[in-house]
Amino acid sequence: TRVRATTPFFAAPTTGTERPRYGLSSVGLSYPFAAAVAKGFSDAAHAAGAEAVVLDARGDVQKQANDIEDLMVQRVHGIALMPLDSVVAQTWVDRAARAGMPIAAVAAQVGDPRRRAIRNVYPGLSALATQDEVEAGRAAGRLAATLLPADRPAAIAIIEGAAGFPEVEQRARGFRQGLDESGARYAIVASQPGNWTSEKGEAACQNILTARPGIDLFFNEADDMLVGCARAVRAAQSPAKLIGVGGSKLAIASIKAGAAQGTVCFKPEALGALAFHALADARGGPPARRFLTYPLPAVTRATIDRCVGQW
Amino acid sequence: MVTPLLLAQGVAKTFPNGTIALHGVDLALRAGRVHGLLGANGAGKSTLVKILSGALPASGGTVTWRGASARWTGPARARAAGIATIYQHVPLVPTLSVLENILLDRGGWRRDRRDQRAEVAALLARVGHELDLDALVGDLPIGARQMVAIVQALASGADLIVMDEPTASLAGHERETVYRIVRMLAHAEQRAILFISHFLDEIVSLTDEVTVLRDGRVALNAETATLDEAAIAAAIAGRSVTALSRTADRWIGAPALVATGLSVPGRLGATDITVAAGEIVGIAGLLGSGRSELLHAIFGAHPVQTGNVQLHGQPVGPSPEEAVAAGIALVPEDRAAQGYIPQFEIWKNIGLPHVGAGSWLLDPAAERGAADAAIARLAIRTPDADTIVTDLSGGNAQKVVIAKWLGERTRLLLLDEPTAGIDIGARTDILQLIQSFADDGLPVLLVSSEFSELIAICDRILVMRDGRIVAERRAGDIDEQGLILLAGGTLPTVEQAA
Amino acid sequence: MTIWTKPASPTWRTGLGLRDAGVYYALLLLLIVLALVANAAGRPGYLSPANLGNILYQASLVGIMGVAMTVVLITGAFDLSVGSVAALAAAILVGLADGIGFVPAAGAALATAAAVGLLNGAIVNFLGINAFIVTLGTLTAVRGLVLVLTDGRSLMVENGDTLARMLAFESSRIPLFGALLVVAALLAVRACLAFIRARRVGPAIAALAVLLLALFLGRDFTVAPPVLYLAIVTTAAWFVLARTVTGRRLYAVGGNAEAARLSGIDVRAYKIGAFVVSGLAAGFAGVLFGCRLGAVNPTALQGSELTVIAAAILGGTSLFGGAGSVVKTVTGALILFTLTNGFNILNLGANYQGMIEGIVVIAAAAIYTVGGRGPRRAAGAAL
Amino acid sequence: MTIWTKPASPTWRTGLGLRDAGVYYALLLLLIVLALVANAAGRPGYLSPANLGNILYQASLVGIMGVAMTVVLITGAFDLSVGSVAALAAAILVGLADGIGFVPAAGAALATAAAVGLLNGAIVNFLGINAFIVTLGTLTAVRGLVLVLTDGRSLMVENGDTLARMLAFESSRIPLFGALLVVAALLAVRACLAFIRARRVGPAIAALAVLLLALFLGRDFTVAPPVLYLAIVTTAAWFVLARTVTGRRLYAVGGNAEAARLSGIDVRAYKIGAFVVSGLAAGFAGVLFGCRLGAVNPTALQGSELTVIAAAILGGTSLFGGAGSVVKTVTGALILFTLTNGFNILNLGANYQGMIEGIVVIAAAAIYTVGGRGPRRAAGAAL
Ligand SMILES: Nc1ncnc2c1ncn2[C@@H]1O[C@H](COP(=O)(O)OP(=O)(O)OP(=O)(O)O)[C@@H](O)[C@H]1O
Ligand SMILES: Nc1ncnc2c1ncn2[C@@H]1O[C@H](COP(=O)(O)OP(=O)(O)OP(=O)(O)O)[C@@H](O)[C@H]1O
Ligand SMILES: [Mg+2]
Ligand SMILES: [Mg+2]
Repeated sequence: TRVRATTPFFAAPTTGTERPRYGLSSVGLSYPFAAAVAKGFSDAAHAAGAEAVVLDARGDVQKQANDIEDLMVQRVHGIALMPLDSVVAQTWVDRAARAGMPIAAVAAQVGDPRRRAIRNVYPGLSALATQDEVEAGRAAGRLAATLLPADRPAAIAIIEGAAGFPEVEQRARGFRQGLDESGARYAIVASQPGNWTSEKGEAACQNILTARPGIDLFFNEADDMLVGCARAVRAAQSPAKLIGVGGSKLAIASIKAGAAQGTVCFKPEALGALAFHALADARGGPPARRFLTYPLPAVTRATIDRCVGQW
Repeated sequence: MVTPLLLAQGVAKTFPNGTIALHGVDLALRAGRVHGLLGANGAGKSTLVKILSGALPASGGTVTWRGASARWTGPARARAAGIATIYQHVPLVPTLSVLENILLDRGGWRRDRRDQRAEVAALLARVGHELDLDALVGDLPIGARQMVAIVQALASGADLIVMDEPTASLAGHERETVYRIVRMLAHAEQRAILFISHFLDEIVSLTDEVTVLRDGRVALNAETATLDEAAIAAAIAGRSVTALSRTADRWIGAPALVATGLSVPGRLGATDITVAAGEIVGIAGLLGSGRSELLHAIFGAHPVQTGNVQLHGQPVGPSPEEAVAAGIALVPEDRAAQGYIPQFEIWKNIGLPHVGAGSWLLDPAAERGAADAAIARLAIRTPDADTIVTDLSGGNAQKVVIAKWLGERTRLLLLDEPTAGIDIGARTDILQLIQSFADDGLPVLLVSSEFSELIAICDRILVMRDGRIVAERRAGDIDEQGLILLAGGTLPTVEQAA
Repeated sequence: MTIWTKPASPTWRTGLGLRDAGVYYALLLLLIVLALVANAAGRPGYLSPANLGNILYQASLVGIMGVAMTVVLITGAFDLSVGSVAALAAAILVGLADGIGFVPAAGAALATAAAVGLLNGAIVNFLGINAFIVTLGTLTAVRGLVLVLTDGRSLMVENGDTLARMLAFESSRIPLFGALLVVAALLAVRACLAFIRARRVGPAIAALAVLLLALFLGRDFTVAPPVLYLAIVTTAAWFVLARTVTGRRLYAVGGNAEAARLSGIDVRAYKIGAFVVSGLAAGFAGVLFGCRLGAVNPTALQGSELTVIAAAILGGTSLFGGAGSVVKTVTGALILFTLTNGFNILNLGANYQGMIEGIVVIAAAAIYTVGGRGPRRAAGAAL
Repeated sequence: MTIWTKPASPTWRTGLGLRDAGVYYALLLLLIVLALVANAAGRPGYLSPANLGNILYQASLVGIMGVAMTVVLITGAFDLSVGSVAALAAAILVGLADGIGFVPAAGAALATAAAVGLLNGAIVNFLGINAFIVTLGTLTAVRGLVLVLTDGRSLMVENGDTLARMLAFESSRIPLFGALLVVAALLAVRACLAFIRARRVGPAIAALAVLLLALFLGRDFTVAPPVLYLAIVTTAAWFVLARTVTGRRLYAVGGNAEAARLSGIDVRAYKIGAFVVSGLAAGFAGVLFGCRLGAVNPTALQGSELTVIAAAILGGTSLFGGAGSVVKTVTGALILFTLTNGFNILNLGANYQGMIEGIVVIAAAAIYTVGGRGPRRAAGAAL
């Protein structure tokens, strides 16, 4: 007679007839975005009668490597990988592929983003479910172009994420492309890190406004920094416009309140679900489509209802 | 006469804070002789020792070693040349075992050589002292640590061994061991010894030659045989020192301290003790006999202790806070570890037990005033009350620890080796001070390994052995030898050898 | 009769020497260098009142936690859990504010934070476990608690009224001109006394500095409330440490716990008290953080403990207890935030910021450790 | 004759007592609890050789850095920069491997890492700046250097041959059965000697444990190379610390620097040496990290310094110097990684992991601080 654990901590206990188990290696469940991806993944698994094993890398590549190892040892039915680092993740995918373990990437691509186009899915991956970061930047850029003064070249500041993340460069690149496509006249007069957090975003905007009081627009590479930056802009009584990326609840509230002008709407829960379904299908044979994504609308106060904050 | 092994000429030292510790001192040490170095607290003895052993650079003068000029660039050089030093503030590594501390200056590459262990064990056997070689030095009481330092110097095989107050925190039995070691080294092995002490009887019986320092200058240098204790004392103090004499029939009041059933598991057997107002009760005993434990238990300083303490009829709870609030004062034996706050100035250290008695606000002016008064009263040698205690000489730091408790609120004085490391002049002053406190009606409990002190000023003497009080005598009814025998020691051999 | 050759007036010298005042010089030097570089780069606004106010504002949370950390370090302990505790307080505030209103929620947050401090202190002092490992444990456990409470998502205050009160608590503007004049006047009085009694000119210089600052910043200068709170917390802590019996005992406990115990001080109570103060300060920082946005995310203030400890140590606080000054800790925090502010102003590439920051931190510490060799002064004696 | 109650044969007891062996018991207890829970939850594979091998593998980098950190802590210092230094070494390895080949690149990486350690040591010991602030500075500066070198992007090795050699260095499988038997035999010899000489049964138990382990893991048990490297590094460090005069001097330098100086030990050389060792170990961990992935990201190993220090302190190393054992540090690291591995195996809700981890860490430390009151043994004397 085996004692069954009934502790509420544990995800649904397995029964004699094993439900299929799917693993998700998350970058860190204390990041709301990643937590939402995990929620989408788990919900989809539950709906399909499967069990989701969600591991938390806590922002540490080393720990993520360990997590993937642990998942492979457990012989789950498939691994969804939310890679902390696209380049580093290649080895994991190779290893999983060699072991015949279906593996899908979610929320970030696998392979050097400088060399590999996002739609060119890394060989060995069952699927890649992600938003295109450059595309997101581009959507923000196109939105920004509509907010800039028409009569003169605009001064723009970029609030970057923490140094060392590929999104930093991708979103900025896309942003410039979007502006250029729209024919905007602008100069990027400052790009400073806001380390993805609201308090650093606020500080960076405050400081930039001191040095350049005439900034017309702040592009925040993430919504947490957007809400921080909005405070700085209001405190300095600056007319600068504010744009973010992500579509977080807080940012949506800010935009509704008129404190910020717009953001690009991400749907992390959808990504999680996409990844799960791709894995579930992978057992049936090679998938028809390996690149899975969803449209990335840039929303403003007028169109904010199209974006439901998922994180 | 043979050429000196070590010759110091005009050695001078000025500290960065402006203190001039040595003004130009000459010293000659010869093989096979014990050279005594004396002086009041702060006279510069330890500073000279540190210069000779390379621990401090001199600011002037020359040192010649075996006829060649020697300017040590560090302690390693002096050690390698053959000078071993026992420093006053016993520097040992608390996290290493006794054996490893003894072997600390050894080279080679194997750490756990059995021949070295055997060598140390043989050495201990030769000098007739027992030490648990595997005990952790940090767990030892100060007396045992002092012995470790002595054995360390002994094991180094050096030609000159410098001992800075080796007996200050030792009791009778261990002192005997030290004397035996010194004689063996000097007379049997023809080494040179520089021996610093404030105990004139030791100096007279042990040394061949003495140098007395006063204010950083040599005040006296002569063959010991030509001197007596009074002459040396006069040279040290710069005045004649009156010997302590027993005041017959002092007034003694009603019982003030009544402690019953005091015990600390494994360390102090159930003990009752009573001290009357105005009474000075001495406690004699050997190293580790539990004297310090008893004082700590009265002070409530043991986390696990049982028993009751009453002071003037009022029960005192078992914690230092309550003890201090009730007016109990404890001068602990290990001044560096238990007595003062090293980062504090003199005035803050002296004020520490008293601040908070009146108001929650500090009154630095009053504290400084009290400190200045204490500095004057105990003749603490210091530029001013703002000096950090660790910049003081050993004896003066001890005086600061005593000064902490000389306030008006003190209603019971517990003194654990209060005169350790204190010079002859100041010792007399302090003992007289203690007497005057008792004359004012204060009950005093005095632990001292210097039994002559006990006999001189106590009314009653308790003898402890193995954590129990084994005997009680009126001070007038017993002499030093009797006390030593009661405490379980052997009679001193000093006089016979001299 | 004495042989002591005393320097003419030692307190005069040491009070302004590199060892005692080095961290202030380091901050000044940094400000001057950044101002010059900013000027050369065509960004003249660097030394503007508004920017100085910004630096103070940005440093305020770390400063508040740093003040309490200094107290903990003075007693010879260590508190790594402050970042997590602050996040917990913020989560409790934000989570409860809608239900029970701002003030009760803030009270609950502070009480919880103080309770964590008490727990830390009790474990360290009653079980005798190393403070590093205990507070590393609570750092992890409390962050875990935040995750459980927030379920990994950002929480936000929905009720508009409550939100408005929270924002007012944190984001209104407070004019400072009058207050600065008052402070200058008070300092001037103290300076006279200090000069007459002990020939110390330190206070006089402080008074003059505040006065000049007031005049420079001008009548219209305003700051955000956290700056004021930081000033109040610092002044209170300074007063307790330097002027009260409690302060003296805190230093004694850290300087030599056994000697303090045998002087009749309840060593454990003071050590535990320091942890409670640290918890409370972290809780207050968390409340301020929660009020900023009316929201909190589970990673809030992660890693801030290292910045807080760095500020304290940059301010010359000893890791081994018995020494430290809260004013210098705040100066240490200002050095760190002046630097990032300077990077932003100069628009220095993000990749280079880390390298320069590391070097400047070491250089700042070098100014007073290397420059300050010489006679020492005792713990807590300096302003 | 005495009333001091001494235990009959103290070395017998203390060698296995909670104070001396507590951390091993803590690990055992944790393993047993996790195995029971895993079994109850229907995940019987927990105690499988493969999973145990995984735990060892996962703990190896932290273990290697922890061994060196223990040396630094023993000398009374502190090194926060190890995570950054490891990342720098990895970046140099990956950056250069394509150009100059694996071995020269690894050499360059190690040399750079050792140089950073030397720099740390020199600044701490010659300028006299607090090790905490210095290594916090280099933590920041070296991470900045990594960002500059990688331009904020991930680097990877392109050349297939080089990559294969790197992978072989890190990821081949090494059979361990024979080696374990040899170790057991050696330990058995030592155990006999120890028992005869000093009636110590500790080594005998160790020998038995290794033998049982070998039998349990079976003939086919293999481990990844880092586990072997960890074993070698630990054994070497243990030997130096426990069996050589260098080790005694390291303990002396940290236990009482003044006593060490007065005994003629070149205190600075040993303190600086410890930093160099720490740099080297971090560099080696970085090389393994780089080989493991054939790539490096600029944020690699960020924050690992706290885990490393936690492992050392969990293993009973003193923050104040003079005491510590590398074997216990590795055990501390194993506790930490056993825990996260257990969470993964049990699929414990991520939100609860932090809370449980924090509590377990404190509880593990409590086992030997609370349970182990009594006579202590000298530093480095225990296995
Ligand atoms: N590190 C230091 N800095 C400043 N002054 C010092 C320092 N060490 C000692 N002194 C001063 O130098 C003088 C001589 O001190 P020293 O320790 O040599 O005296 P001593 O003769 O050994 O006294 P004691 O008998 O009390 O041990 C004293 O006035 C003391 O205050
Ligand atoms: N030589 C020694 N070696 C080891 N332990 C000792 C030694 N001397 C004393 N102890 C320990 O010290 C404790 C009791 O000593 P205590 O300090 O109370 O005695 P004391 O008579 O005051 O001796 P001391 O002269 O050292 O102060 C006991 O725990 C005993 O084990
Ligand atoms: Mg002396
Ligand atoms: Mg004693």
